[in-house]
Amino acid sequence: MRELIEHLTPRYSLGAPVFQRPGLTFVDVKRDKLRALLLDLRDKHGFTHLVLLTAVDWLEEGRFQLTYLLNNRAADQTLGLRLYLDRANPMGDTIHDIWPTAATYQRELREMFGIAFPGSPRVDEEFILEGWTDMPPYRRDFDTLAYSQQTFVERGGRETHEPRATMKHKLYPEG
Amino acid sequence: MFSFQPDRSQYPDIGPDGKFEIDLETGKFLKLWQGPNHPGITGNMSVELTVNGDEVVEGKTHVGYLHRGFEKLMERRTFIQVFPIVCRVCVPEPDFNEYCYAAAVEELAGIETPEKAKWIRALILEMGRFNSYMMSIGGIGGALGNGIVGQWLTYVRDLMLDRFEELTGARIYHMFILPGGVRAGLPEGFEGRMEEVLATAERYLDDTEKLLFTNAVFKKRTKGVGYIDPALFESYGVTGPNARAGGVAKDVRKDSPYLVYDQLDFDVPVEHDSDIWARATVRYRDLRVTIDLLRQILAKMPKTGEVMTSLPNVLHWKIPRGETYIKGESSRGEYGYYLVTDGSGYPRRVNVRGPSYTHAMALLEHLIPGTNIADVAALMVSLHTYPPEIER
Amino acid sequence: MKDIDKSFKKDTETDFPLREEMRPRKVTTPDGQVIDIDPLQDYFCQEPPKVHRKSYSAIVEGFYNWARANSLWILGFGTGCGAIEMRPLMTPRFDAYRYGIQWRPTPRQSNLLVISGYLSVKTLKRAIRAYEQMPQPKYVVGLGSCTINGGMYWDSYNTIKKLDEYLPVDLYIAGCMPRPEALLAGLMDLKKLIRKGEAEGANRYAENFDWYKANQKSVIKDWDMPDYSW
Amino acid sequence: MGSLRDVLSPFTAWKHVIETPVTLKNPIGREAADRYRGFHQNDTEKCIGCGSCETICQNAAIDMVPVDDPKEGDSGLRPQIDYGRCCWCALCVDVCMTGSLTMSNEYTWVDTDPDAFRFIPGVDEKPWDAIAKGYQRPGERMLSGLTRPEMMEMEPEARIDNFDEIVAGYSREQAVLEADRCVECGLCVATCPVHMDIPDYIAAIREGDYDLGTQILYETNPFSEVCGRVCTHKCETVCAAQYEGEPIAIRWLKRHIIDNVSEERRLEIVGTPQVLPTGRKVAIVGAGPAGLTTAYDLARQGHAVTVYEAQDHAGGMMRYGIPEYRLPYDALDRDIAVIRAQGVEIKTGVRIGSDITLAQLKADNDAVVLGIGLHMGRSTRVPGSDAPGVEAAIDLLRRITAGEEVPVPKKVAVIGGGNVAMDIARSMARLQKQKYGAVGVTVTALEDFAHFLADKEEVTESIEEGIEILDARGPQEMVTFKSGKRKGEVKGLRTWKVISIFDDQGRFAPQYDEADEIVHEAEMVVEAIGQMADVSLLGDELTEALQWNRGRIAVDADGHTSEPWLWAGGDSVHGPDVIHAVADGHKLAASVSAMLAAKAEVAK
Repeated sequence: MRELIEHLTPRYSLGAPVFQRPGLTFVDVKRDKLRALLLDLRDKHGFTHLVLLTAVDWLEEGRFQLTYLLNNRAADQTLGLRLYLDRANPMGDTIHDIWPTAATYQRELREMFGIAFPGSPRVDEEFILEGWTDMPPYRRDFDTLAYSQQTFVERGGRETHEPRATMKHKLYPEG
Repeated sequence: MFSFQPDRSQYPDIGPDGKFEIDLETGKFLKLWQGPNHPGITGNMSVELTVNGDEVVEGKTHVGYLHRGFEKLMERRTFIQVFPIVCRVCVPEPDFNEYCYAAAVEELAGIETPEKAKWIRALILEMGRFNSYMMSIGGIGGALGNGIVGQWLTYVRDLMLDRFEELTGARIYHMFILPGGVRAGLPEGFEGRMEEVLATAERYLDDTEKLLFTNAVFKKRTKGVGYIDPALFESYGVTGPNARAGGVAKDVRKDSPYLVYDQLDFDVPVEHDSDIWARATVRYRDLRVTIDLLRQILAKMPKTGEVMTSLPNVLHWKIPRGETYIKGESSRGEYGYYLVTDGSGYPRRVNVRGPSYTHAMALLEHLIPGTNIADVAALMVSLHTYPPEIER
Repeated sequence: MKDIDKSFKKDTETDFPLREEMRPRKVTTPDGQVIDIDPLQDYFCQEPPKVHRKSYSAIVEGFYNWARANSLWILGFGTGCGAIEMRPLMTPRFDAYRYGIQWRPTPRQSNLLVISGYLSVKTLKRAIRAYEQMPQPKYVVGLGSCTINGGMYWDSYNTIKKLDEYLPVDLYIAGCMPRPEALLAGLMDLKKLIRKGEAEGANRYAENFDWYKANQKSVIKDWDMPDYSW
Repeated sequence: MGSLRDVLSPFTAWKHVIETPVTLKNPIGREAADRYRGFHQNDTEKCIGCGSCETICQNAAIDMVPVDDPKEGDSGLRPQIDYGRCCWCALCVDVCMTGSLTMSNEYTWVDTDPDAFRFIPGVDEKPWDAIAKGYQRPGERMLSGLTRPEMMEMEPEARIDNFDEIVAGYSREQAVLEADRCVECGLCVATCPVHMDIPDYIAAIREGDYDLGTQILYETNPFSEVCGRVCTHKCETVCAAQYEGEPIAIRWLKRHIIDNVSEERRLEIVGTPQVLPTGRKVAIVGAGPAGLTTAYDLARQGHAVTVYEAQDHAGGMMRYGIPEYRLPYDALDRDIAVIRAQGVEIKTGVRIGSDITLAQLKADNDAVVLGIGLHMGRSTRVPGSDAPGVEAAIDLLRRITAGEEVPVPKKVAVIGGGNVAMDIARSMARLQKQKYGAVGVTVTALEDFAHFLADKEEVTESIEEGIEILDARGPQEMVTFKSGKRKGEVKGLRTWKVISIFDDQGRFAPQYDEADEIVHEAEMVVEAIGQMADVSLLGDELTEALQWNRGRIAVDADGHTSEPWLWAGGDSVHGPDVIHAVADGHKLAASVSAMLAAKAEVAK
């Protein structure tokens, strides 16, 4: 794996690799090099299996991380490509023509993170949610508990007591 | 023999690309929803079919009926609090969630799993595979008019659920594979009772073979139907038995051995026709392998040893920043967890890669056009998809 | 458990537009006629449900209830996880059929809707339609924690927490998920209720129809169906 | 395809017609497996209401509800479980600190009322309460640590000939490991006399935020460095972790925080009073923990505080009673420096009663607070107890600290089984080692080892250092030289075996086995059986005027004596204990402050 990364790094200006364990490596890529790199990996280096495509929201850093996880079955190697997108206007490049199944992932990312993938088939159709008008729910600034409390009714009549405060209150009422 | 050719004289014209131009308002097409409330659907999902006569010209998979937002819920839970909810991601075979999550946490937190726990984990995973295949083969039988197979195999599955219950303390959601090991060792006399179940299973499988796999009707309806071109496997992310039915011996247990699979002796069954028949057969054969594996695991498992390592205080357990991907071979293909941590007490992101995600979406939509409406159910069942792992 | 973000405010402004195919429009039929259609008016009956009156004679009503109790036909709609424990019930080991319980593929033939656990908003919509399509008298059983108070999805943005807010529930069975034995016990209890004439959920639904509808519409934004679809 | 076999073979299924049905005859109520995770049970006697189950529950299914009044180490709360939330994962059982929470293998609960599915296991009666089968945690808890990290200590050989501090304190790694074990239940907070926010400062250690930790410590205790070393740690006796495994080393963690903040930084964090001077004056007699805590609090509120101390250095019993190997003087000095930085004036070497009269103090100040401590040793009053060579432990300790010459004979006998007895025994052992290279100390305690008053580690360490400890021995006589040059001086201690200490009514009435007599050879016998206050400073008139309670000055709940201008607290009123003295100090300061505020109100 190290040789492959060394070989690819200058060509696709990859970032510093993380060798998570034998058989699993993560490396940063640039958006303009992604497509060529994916094709190269698929066609020349045996990374024919797109394991998954997903995103991580680094809210504090103001960016989304797209993770393209590719697998080379013969060599038992998995390579994670990390691509960072600006969180304010997230726009990815569709790869459904390289792996048709990527269209599903991109549809999900569009719906759950609000990342646009222009050109991906049916990318704007509802996928999992129905009648959703709020912000994409997988974004970190979407608070699921707050949304739930503001939307659904809970069964009332429950009250809890914190041991520390209760004891303080009962044993030392004067404080 | 008799031959029946439907009258297609009033069919709409075929467009220049060889496909129908679908316009519902011409009255030539009918939109038909298969699911979510439908006996011929694999769980709570639906396929929006556009039919022309009895031929399906377009199919769109609709999921999300079971969406609970697991990946979001996990981000608000501490690492131990995620443990009870992961298994709910896949109802019929929950244990892969537990294993993948536990292994991912262990890797990022630097925790060693005791040797015996690895064997018990493998045992649990194979028991889960056993159950899943039982449901799958029963389902294929049911979808093609052989409900009795479903009746038999559900009974056998229930016997295995009894073993699950005495080992893990629960029937469906076992919540047994904690990060750091497993909750307990085997109960007294477990091996003997397991052997009884396996023997019963083998008896019923012999009957199933006679009823289903040497059955003219079943053969007629499955051979050559629902063919997936093996050349498309990589494009559509086909893994597991669906790939093995097309001559590709993909199996994470062999390709990238985890737990104790490198110490077990087994072959991966492969079929070549890549149709419903091949997919059913490869599962049937794999189920036999699973039964053998269960026996091997129980025989080779160390009799003594710890099953759980002491964890740091889980109430404020923090894991350093990192990311990893853990996979295993479930009964439907590659099951994986992508876990990202950020140094806090909560996972930054968990992504579940369920094999049904690719099989039920892009692949199914690709396969449906051109099939007979009566075969859609069989096609879906043969892909062996579980909707909750698609939408999570 | 992470703390709640108190500053988060749900978007209550945006309405979800009615789907294209549900809007009133002009359509050219295959034979060339141009007609106006309004799917929500044309395709469904708008009549709200009525309270199912009891028979004038207590003996006759008792006989009806005996008959109803002994033919519980469950709609085979697996709305959530709990559906997986229905399979053992349908099959020889637990064999619910001997108690007069069986599963039907369509709401038109069923009188018992089992909500097998959590309901996502998307499934709630289907469950309501399935329930309304069932002929009276009809019953609802809530399976497991999720139907009682949200269960483990208590903080999920996509599942309802209190089933009785949206559908009239006659009986709850605790568990996550309840075992087939518990399910059977629950169904036996339901039978007793029906024989006593106390399983009146469907009438509650008819009496408080507006309240149920308002609750349903408050969570289902994409309301593309008629108010009542029997 | 389509062979005859394929047509006929399916018919073999007919053979099942004659097989025995697999149907369960009566499935309802079928017993679940032995390990089945069914409905909850709680042994409410064992449960301490720590709320760990509530914390770990990811379904928010558990509420802690009051079922009883709080007691020491028991919040009186018990978990109520909502079966509209529960998922039966049993993490609550796994995390339970006492092992009280378990699960039965019962699983059937059907109800028409959705509000019914809530109950308090063990309190609300349920049919499954008595079921023994079900899920119990196998072995001890695995979800939080059981044992303390090993504390680095000086080896007995290395420590016995000097007064260097024995305990090294935790390293960062050890402290984090230990802090990690805390479940933050807060049961300790109530037990601590000053209610330190123990879980919070332990959390600060985990986070590595020692500044925050120091701030939390100073909110309740200006003697954190002292208490981090010598506190009697009542908190550890109620710690939820003690039921399986060892209690959290709260005292050592407190010390760890202070050890990691420099003196200058500590002064910065604590700062100086942020209020305008009130112009009110308070005099405090005795610069011990009670007096100085009062001074600290009052000074922080802007009052002018002067502390009068008879000894040459401030600190009181913390300096003159506790040996240096347990509490180094510079540690104490750092705590006192912070108090001085608040503007507190400490006048040492001034003995009230002789140098300045109490009446004078009363005249010059708005209030006077007594924190005079227990500086007089009690005597056994056995024959010979006034002979030369018989010493009071408390006096001897003071002289060692003050650097005065103390006689160091080769053989010393100590009477007493408390911490003071251990302190003097170990101090003498060090001096002996320095002088002769050998230890010759025998401690004779009235109690047997099972009921020893001294801390366990004190006893262990004493024995490690070569001190002989004899339990259940009652002193009968100081044996003296009957003739010769040293006539009248002590040459030994005669003791009898103790059979019982208290009578049936619980009164002190020791019974001895006279046949079991030992004469311990000793040129010095030290009495360490208790201390009393030296109240001579009050003068006859005031002594007469004040109310008394069994030899101690009577005070109300706020430490106010029967004289409106006089408060008293600390050891002299409530018995010897640093942390109690600090608590007393806070109480005194609050009461004095309230009085001063009322005065100011009247003045307006």
